[in-house]
Amino acid sequence: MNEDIGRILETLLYVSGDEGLEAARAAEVLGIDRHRIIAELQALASRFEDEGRALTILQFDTRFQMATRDEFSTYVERYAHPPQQKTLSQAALETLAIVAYQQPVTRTTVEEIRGVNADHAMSTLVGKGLVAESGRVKGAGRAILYKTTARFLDVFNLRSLDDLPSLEEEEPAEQLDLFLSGYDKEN
Amino acid sequence: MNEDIGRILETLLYVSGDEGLEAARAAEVLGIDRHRIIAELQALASRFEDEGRALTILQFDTRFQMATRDEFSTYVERYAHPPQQKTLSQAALETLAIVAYQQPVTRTTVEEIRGVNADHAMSTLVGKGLVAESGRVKGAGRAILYKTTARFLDVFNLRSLDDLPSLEEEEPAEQLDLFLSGYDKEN
Amino acid sequence: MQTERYNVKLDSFEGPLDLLLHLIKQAEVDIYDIPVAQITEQYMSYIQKMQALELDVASEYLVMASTLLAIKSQMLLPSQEVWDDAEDGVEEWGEEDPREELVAQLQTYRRYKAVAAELRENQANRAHFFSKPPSKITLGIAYAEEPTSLDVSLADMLQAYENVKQRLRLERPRTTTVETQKWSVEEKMQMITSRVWFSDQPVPFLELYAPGKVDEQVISFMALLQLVKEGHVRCKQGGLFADIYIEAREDTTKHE
Repeated sequence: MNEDIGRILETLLYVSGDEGLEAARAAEVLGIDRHRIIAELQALASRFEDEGRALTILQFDTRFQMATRDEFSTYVERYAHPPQQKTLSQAALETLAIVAYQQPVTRTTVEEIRGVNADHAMSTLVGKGLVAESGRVKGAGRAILYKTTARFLDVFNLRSLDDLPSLEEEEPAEQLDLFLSGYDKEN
Repeated sequence: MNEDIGRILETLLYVSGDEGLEAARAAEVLGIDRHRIIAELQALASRFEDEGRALTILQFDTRFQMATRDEFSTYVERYAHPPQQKTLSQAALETLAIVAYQQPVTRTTVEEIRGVNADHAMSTLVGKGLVAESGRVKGAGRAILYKTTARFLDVFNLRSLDDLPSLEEEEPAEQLDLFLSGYDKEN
Repeated sequence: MQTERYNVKLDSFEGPLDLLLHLIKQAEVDIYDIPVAQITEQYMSYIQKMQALELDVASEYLVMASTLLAIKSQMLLPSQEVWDDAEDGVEEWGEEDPREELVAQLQTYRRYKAVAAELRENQANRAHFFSKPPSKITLGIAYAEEPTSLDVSLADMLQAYENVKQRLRLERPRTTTVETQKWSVEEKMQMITSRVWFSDQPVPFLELYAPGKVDEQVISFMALLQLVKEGHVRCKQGGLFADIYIEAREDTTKHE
């Protein structure tokens, strides 16, 4: 049982990632007293040290966080900073196009339009300085809004956003598509 | 040194999270041959199993991903309320199965096997990033060929395409097989 | 049995092969030895029920209907009298079982259906493994260098946008009404009956065909079979490959 509490806490620490695990929250999830949870997390942290684990557990008051070790930081940085690619992936290009025409726009909107996750593509674009945060949506979620940067105009040789080619609505083509595609019964 | 490679790889696995660690990328970071990296990652994965670690390492082709274990999934769900994964329609699933085994394959072939139009099902799969175009048939029609993506392996928990359930003709026990097919996914 | 069949959701089939597999399973018969007459009858009754409920019957279902009817009629021929002269350009089928191709098709489809079920299970299992989002990494001074130049053009980006729109267009539910079929089997039956009744002589079968419209031809054929089965009309044929004529049966009342 004790063993399992440790394993469950390690699981929750991993899942919480950068945010860290609040002891009170873990106490709720496991249905165990908060003080006991803190003691178990501390025991887990020392076990990580004793066993010479690759990762470490940091404590900030009642919040615990799984983290990488200083000794490997150069590898982490090298990993996070891939050699500069001169081209953009298809995913990044699509995301960039959507941001360019719909800005300011949230990542969720981009994902809805593309139908796939845009997490990585957006951070690539931010990393390359083509897209930047431009505030937050008002209201509940306060999702981050993104817009293109000056560097974007530079890279694509545009004087301003007004220089972006206009996108015509291709209604007739759509009708033709429908006409040619036959009818499909799937949904 | 060997020990350290394992620890560095574990660190990178943690950092990459649900994006997963591509063996080629890890090879760049560590300056080690890609095949050696794959072997080391597989060794690390078995060590995780042997030591009864809280976490596990999943392999999808040449991409490796640190993940929680299914035995603790209820705790994770209680902690994080992960979004429910949308299941695929039967039409999309059947289309996907055919693409998986016959790839690269044209939409027409899929339609011949299923006996119905696969237009919508195929574009759903492309939209969800499970299937991608992979060129065109040589010759007159130049029909588009489709194949499954890396994401397909991840979503369906397959180490590689060789992990797909066998497509052999089930002899006398077929009725029963069909009936029980949900249960015997082990081999 | 009959009521049980009504309970099945009529539009829950993935296509004609799926429907056939369902009927074969329900009839508890061997897929290698399908009683074609029985299965065809049940298949037709499904199609009619779908039409009665005004569900769109996709053309694939109608094509399969005519395939089944073709196999059924081939099986009625005594196997000794198999045509082996290809004079008329008629395809030989020798000692082959006319069901062979369909059985192979059904087997293949069934295998993929079984695999699809396994994949569904895999997907459900995968949902029990969770991973955290990638860590946010603040890079040291060494990496905060000037971004290098990018080798991308405006055309690349516009093409990407086109791709997204193309995908969206394919995914968007279609609202356009597509005319699938003008006739129901019942209407065709009425039409054929009155055509036959108001004619002094037997009507050539081919006259009932609207040239070039496959759907309507299938419907006509189904309607005719139904009329024969119900005993309203009779078919006559002078010999093998001769034209088929349809005439009213005097012993029945007029069908209006």
